Amino acid sequence: MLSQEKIISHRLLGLQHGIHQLVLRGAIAATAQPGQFVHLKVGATTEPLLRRPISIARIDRARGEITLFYRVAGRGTALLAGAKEGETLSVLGPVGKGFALPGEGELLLVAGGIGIFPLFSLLEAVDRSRVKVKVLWGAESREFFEGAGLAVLRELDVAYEVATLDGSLGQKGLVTDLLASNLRREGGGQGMLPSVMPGFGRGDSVLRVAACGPRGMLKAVTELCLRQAVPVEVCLEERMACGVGACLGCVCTVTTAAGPARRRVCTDGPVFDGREVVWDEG
Amino acid sequence: MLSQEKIISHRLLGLQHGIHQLVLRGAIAATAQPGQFVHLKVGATTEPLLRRPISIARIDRARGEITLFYRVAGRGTALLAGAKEGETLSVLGPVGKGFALPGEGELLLVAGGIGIFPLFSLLEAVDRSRVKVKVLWGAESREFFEGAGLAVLRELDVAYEVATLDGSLGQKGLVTDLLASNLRREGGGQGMLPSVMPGFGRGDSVLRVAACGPRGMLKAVTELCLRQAVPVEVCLEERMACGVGACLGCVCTVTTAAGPARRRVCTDGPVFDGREVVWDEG
Amino acid sequence: MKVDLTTNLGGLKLKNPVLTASGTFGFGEEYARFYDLSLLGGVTVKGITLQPRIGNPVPRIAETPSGMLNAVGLENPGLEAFLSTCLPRLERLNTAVIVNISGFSLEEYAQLAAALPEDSCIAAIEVNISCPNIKDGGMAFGTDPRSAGKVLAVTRKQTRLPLIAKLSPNVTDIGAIAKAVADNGADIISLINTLLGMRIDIKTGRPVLANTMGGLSGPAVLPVAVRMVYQVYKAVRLPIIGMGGISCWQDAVEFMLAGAAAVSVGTANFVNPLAPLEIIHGLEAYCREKGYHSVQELVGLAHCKEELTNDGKR
Amino acid sequence: MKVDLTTNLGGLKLKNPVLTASGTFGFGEEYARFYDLSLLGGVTVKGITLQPRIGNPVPRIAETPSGMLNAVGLENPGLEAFLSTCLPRLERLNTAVIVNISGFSLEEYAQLAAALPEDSCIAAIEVNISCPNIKDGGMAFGTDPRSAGKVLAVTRKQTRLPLIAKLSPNVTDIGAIAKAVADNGADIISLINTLLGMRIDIKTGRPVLANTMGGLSGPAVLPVAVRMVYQVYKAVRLPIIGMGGISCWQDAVEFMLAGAAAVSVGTANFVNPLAPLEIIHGLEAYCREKGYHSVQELVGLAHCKEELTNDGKR
Ligand SMILES: Cc1cc2nc3c(=O)[nH]c(=O)nc-3n(C[C@H](O)[C@H](O)[C@H](O)COP(=O)(O)OP(=O)(O)OC[C@H]3O[C@@H](n4cnc5c(N)ncnc54)[C@H](O)[C@@H]3O)c2cc1C
Ligand SMILES: Cc1cc2nc3c(=O)[nH]c(=O)nc-3n(C[C@H](O)[C@H](O)[C@H](O)COP(=O)(O)OP(=O)(O)OC[C@H]3O[C@@H](n4cnc5c(N)ncnc54)[C@H](O)[C@@H]3O)c2cc1C
Ligand SMILES: Cc1cc2nc3c(=O)[nH]c(=O)nc-3n(C[C@H](O)[C@H](O)[C@H](O)COP(=O)(O)O)c2cc1C
Ligand SMILES: Cc1cc2nc3c(=O)[nH]c(=O)nc-3n(C[C@H](O)[C@H](O)[C@H](O)COP(=O)(O)O)c2cc1C
Ligand code: FES
Ligand code: FES
Repeated sequence: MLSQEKIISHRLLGLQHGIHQLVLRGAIAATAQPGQFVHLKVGATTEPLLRRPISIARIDRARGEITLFYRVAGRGTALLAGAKEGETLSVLGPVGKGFALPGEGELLLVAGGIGIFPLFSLLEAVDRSRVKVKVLWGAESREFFEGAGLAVLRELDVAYEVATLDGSLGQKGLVTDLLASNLRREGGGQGMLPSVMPGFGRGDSVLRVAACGPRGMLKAVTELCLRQAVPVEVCLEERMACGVGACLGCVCTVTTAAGPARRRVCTDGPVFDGREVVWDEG
Repeated sequence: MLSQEKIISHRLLGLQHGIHQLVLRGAIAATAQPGQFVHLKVGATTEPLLRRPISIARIDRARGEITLFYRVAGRGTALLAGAKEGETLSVLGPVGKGFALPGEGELLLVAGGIGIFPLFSLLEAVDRSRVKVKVLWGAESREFFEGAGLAVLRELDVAYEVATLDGSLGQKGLVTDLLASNLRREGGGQGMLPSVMPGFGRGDSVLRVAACGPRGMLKAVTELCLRQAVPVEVCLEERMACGVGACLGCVCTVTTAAGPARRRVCTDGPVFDGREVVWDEG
Repeated sequence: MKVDLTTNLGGLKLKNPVLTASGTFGFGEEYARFYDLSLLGGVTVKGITLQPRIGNPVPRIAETPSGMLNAVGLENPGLEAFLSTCLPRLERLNTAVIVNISGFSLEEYAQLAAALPEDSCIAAIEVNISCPNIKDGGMAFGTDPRSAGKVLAVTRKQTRLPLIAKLSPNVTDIGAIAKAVADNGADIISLINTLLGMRIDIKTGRPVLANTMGGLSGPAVLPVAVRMVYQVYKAVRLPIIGMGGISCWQDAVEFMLAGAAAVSVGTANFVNPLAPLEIIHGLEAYCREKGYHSVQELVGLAHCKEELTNDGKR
Repeated sequence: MKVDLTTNLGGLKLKNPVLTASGTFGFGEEYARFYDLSLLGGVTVKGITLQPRIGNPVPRIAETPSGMLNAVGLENPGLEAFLSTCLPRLERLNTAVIVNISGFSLEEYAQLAAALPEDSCIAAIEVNISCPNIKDGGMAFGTDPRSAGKVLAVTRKQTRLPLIAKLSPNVTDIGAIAKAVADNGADIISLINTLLGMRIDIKTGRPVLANTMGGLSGPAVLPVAVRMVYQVYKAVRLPIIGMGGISCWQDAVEFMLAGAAAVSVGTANFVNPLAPLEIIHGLEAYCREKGYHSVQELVGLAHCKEELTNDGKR
């Protein structure tokens, strides 16, 4: 659970958005699951104090390597960006409950901005000879995609659609627009399972959605899916201290038979059934 | 006064005593004086918070370089030891009032342990064609000297005597023993200027002592000198915050005509006339 | 040389002086994945209340220079679920368990203390007096010597378990609070709880924490905590459990020299889950080096005028 | 867009809201080597007392995680030498000067205030109420609302200069102290002074500071200071000078959002002598980006429920 991982490679993907790719070798790769994350110590002193949660984006069990993508967001990630190849990092993980891995049917991966990263690992893990997969990804602009691993998507050779706020790549608009039109394309009224990709939607095929991105987007994705009775898993973010379920710092609220209840994003999640999550709380 | 200095070289002299040699290039070298020090920022975050005072050991005005020697004593110097060649450090300095530079006569440099470092700069600055110089240096053991720049002394080709606590190099005992026997060698009663090196002690020659080391040693050195009316300058250490005279954190006590008074080690010192310093205060 | 690490805090017997701090260690299970908890002096569990509480909305965590703020709001399953679900699991940890209790009235404290069995793995009750006294205007019980004393007095009547009074640092005179709890039945004093703090997000202009303010913990508070342990050691004769920013064995030594007979590790668990073990080993090595036969010889040494020599003599 | 940085604190007019904190800036001269001090909102000089003081023995400084302790012990040349030697030099700095005064009795405060000329570069008097009241048992004046109020009342009678009451954070209820000084003639409130802390050297077993305890300052205390500024802003209507751990413009923004109309930079000067200038520029840029015409529009915004939009609207 606590591992010293060696930095195999560490590079900046694009200056404008400050996204880095970090490959670590150590014990984590052996057991990591798509949707799990690692809790990283980013410096040698007590400042910054807390570890930083970063999703596991790629898992290479053979080489014992995991790949992380992170954006420089504040002082912790800025410090991390200075870590050099060959150095080791203290990594706690793999942490959390990841995505369900469908064995058949269709899987729609819906990402907002850097929410794509945990979905990479799911995309790689799913058996695409049995499950049809498509990626919907929205962000600000063309530059963002280029600095955020669009190359990885291309390399993985998967069907994808993108949306940009400024229209500089793909459709102009939000990723939820892409989702709505994908869901609409095949109709799909209440109770009836819609099928979104051409050639899909036969008999027993089941569509699932896995989404990651800002909370507002996840809420909208969940609503779109629920309207069409499509099962949806969402990957949440919350400020974390311990990352192991001990401090209760990172909770979300879910509905249970007994009423609203708290769940820990770090260990009960970060992946939750979209239906359960209480999106609008004080 | 605030300078970004580039690390030209940075190396560990000897594992056992953790002494590093650090060469910096920048604006400080232009005005640095022997006995002055620099106040270094050792990390990028607020931990550790304060700058660290390190004596300027060598000054190369032509190349714009200063050399520092420091021992890893705690977390600040440990962090500094990780700084790499090519990186820059934020350096405040040169700070303080250095040694008087004698233009003639004899100069005895008396060092305890790492107290040798500020004396290196004085040794280099003094015009040895006009002033006869000798170094007395005491420390624990032979290893210490080897890891603490004995090579520099040899390179500077100066007369020296060493003492070790364990007798593994030079005389067994304290540096004050060396001083006492040097002062004794030429006799020198009250009021009469003693002369300590063979061939010295003629007529107008004036002997001065410059000392740096632990407080107890400096006190003993001062007493020995005063007994023989030898002028002595001592380089003091004290915990510092600002390093510029503003916080009053680093004071020592001196005797003045008006009674005991405080002086700031950082800007009124670190070099003081040994006669003035009040050695035994609460 | 063997160093005796056993620690006896006025009836609370521990195999070594290193505990974990309430609220930072869940109900023990989370860190059991990292090591065998029976190696610890004991664990202090998350503060429990009479009724279940879902706590504060998020964000509950904010980072500060060498510290953190939390505003968890005492989320816990409540007394009943604690007894039926958590306690049986705690039994299996094979370590001394300290149960931290929080009440919003004197009666709640009394009921909580009365309900905790005296013949279980529960080795002591830690009375958290930092809760707001909702009947009396909302000021924390622990900020006034009289109300702090009353909480201890009512709790004392309900149990024969050792009682630890956990003091809040947000007071003018910590010694006065310590005296009040000592005079009203506390067996042990633990301190410090968190310092009240706040951060504002300059992007949104709003407090970072949903609850506006939260409790500061971690290395940043260490000098305040050491000072208060030193003051309480002077003020009362009860054994002290020191905490506040302890993240390595050197910090633990500092607290013991100041007067703590045991220490608790809190926020440091989040950064280094192995911190409590490393601290046990470091304390032992320090004692061995200084020539102490028992770790308890360290307690309060900073109050003597003489310096320690290398072999621990004066 | 030009941002108006001028700041008017109940009669104390500053060209911008960035001051330096007492005791961290000598009598101004040391930092004049780094930049033109007339660029500052003003400087607060080292606390002066009636009689000269040689202060505490060394060590006076100890480092702590993201902070430092000091126990300088109010070393200063005394009122007379201040007036004859320091004041003429301060005149030449061409900046607003705030004189920090410390007394060990009510009379001393009164005498100090009376002796400070009203027609010099002295723009305001900062009354440091953290000193021990030696006539009344040694507890600091500033830890009790009544004695804090009395200090302000006696000082108020002696001067027409704006009076700044400087509060100690070592209290249970900072709002009560703020109300007391506001009711007794303070024009402005400044906070926080240092938190009482302590460190022990584990090599010697003795306190690091010769004085045993000292005042904690620097980034470590920032969350406590922001919280107290927020509370005092709620408690009284006086303008607030916020300080405690400010080391960059983001910190300064945080204090102003919490309710400070001006800020003071203390310990940060030791680490980065240019910090006050960088903070002035950063505040200006922040306001420009958010579309504020005056820096004073920031003050207290964290008390509104709505979030700031990118263009500073709600
Ligand atoms: C489960 C999980 C997975 C994540 N995966 C990724 C990823 O793959 N790539 C990536 O770029 N980012 C990811 N994030 C967000 C990432 O953790 C934050 O951007 C990062 O912690 C910011 O740290 P900082 O020091 O740069 O920023 P600061 O603002 O200085 O951080 C201050 C504090 O707030 C916390 N914090 C700030 N932003 C966030 C945030 N968005 N979520 C949670 N905590 C935050 C920090 O952890 C720290 O404790 C993930 C977050 C979570 C919870
Ligand atoms: C004028 C002056 C010149 C010096 N020159 C040299 C030199 O050339 N080479 C060298 O190796 N050392 C020198 N020192 C000592 C050096 O400053 C300390 O060893 C260093 O600050 C220790 O920092 P640390 O973080 O490693 O130790 P820590 O113990 O972690 O430091 C904690 C705090 O105490 C202070 N501190 C600790 N030890 C000392 C000390 N001996 N003197 C002053 N402050 C201390 C630190 O600066 C810091 O603020 C000098 C000190 C002074 C005052
Ligand atoms: C997330 C968190 C939750 C806490 N919950 C409690 C609690 O329920 N009861 C209590 O008495 N103290 C609680 N505390 C305070 C700690 O037990 C401890 O007193 C404090 O954090 C100082 O120690 P540290 O700096 O080592 O964390 C909590 C602290 C943190 C960080
Ligand atoms: C070395 C030092 C000396 C101080 N002396 C005084 C003083 O004489 N009078 C006073 O009111 N405050 C004094 N203070 C407190 C500061 O003015 C300020 O309130 C405190 O340090 C918090 O701000 P900071 O964290 O930015 O330093 C001193 C602080 C330091 C660090
Ligand atoms: S981060 Fe501590 S419980 Fe999730
Ligand atoms: S270190 Fe501040 S006056 Fe010397």
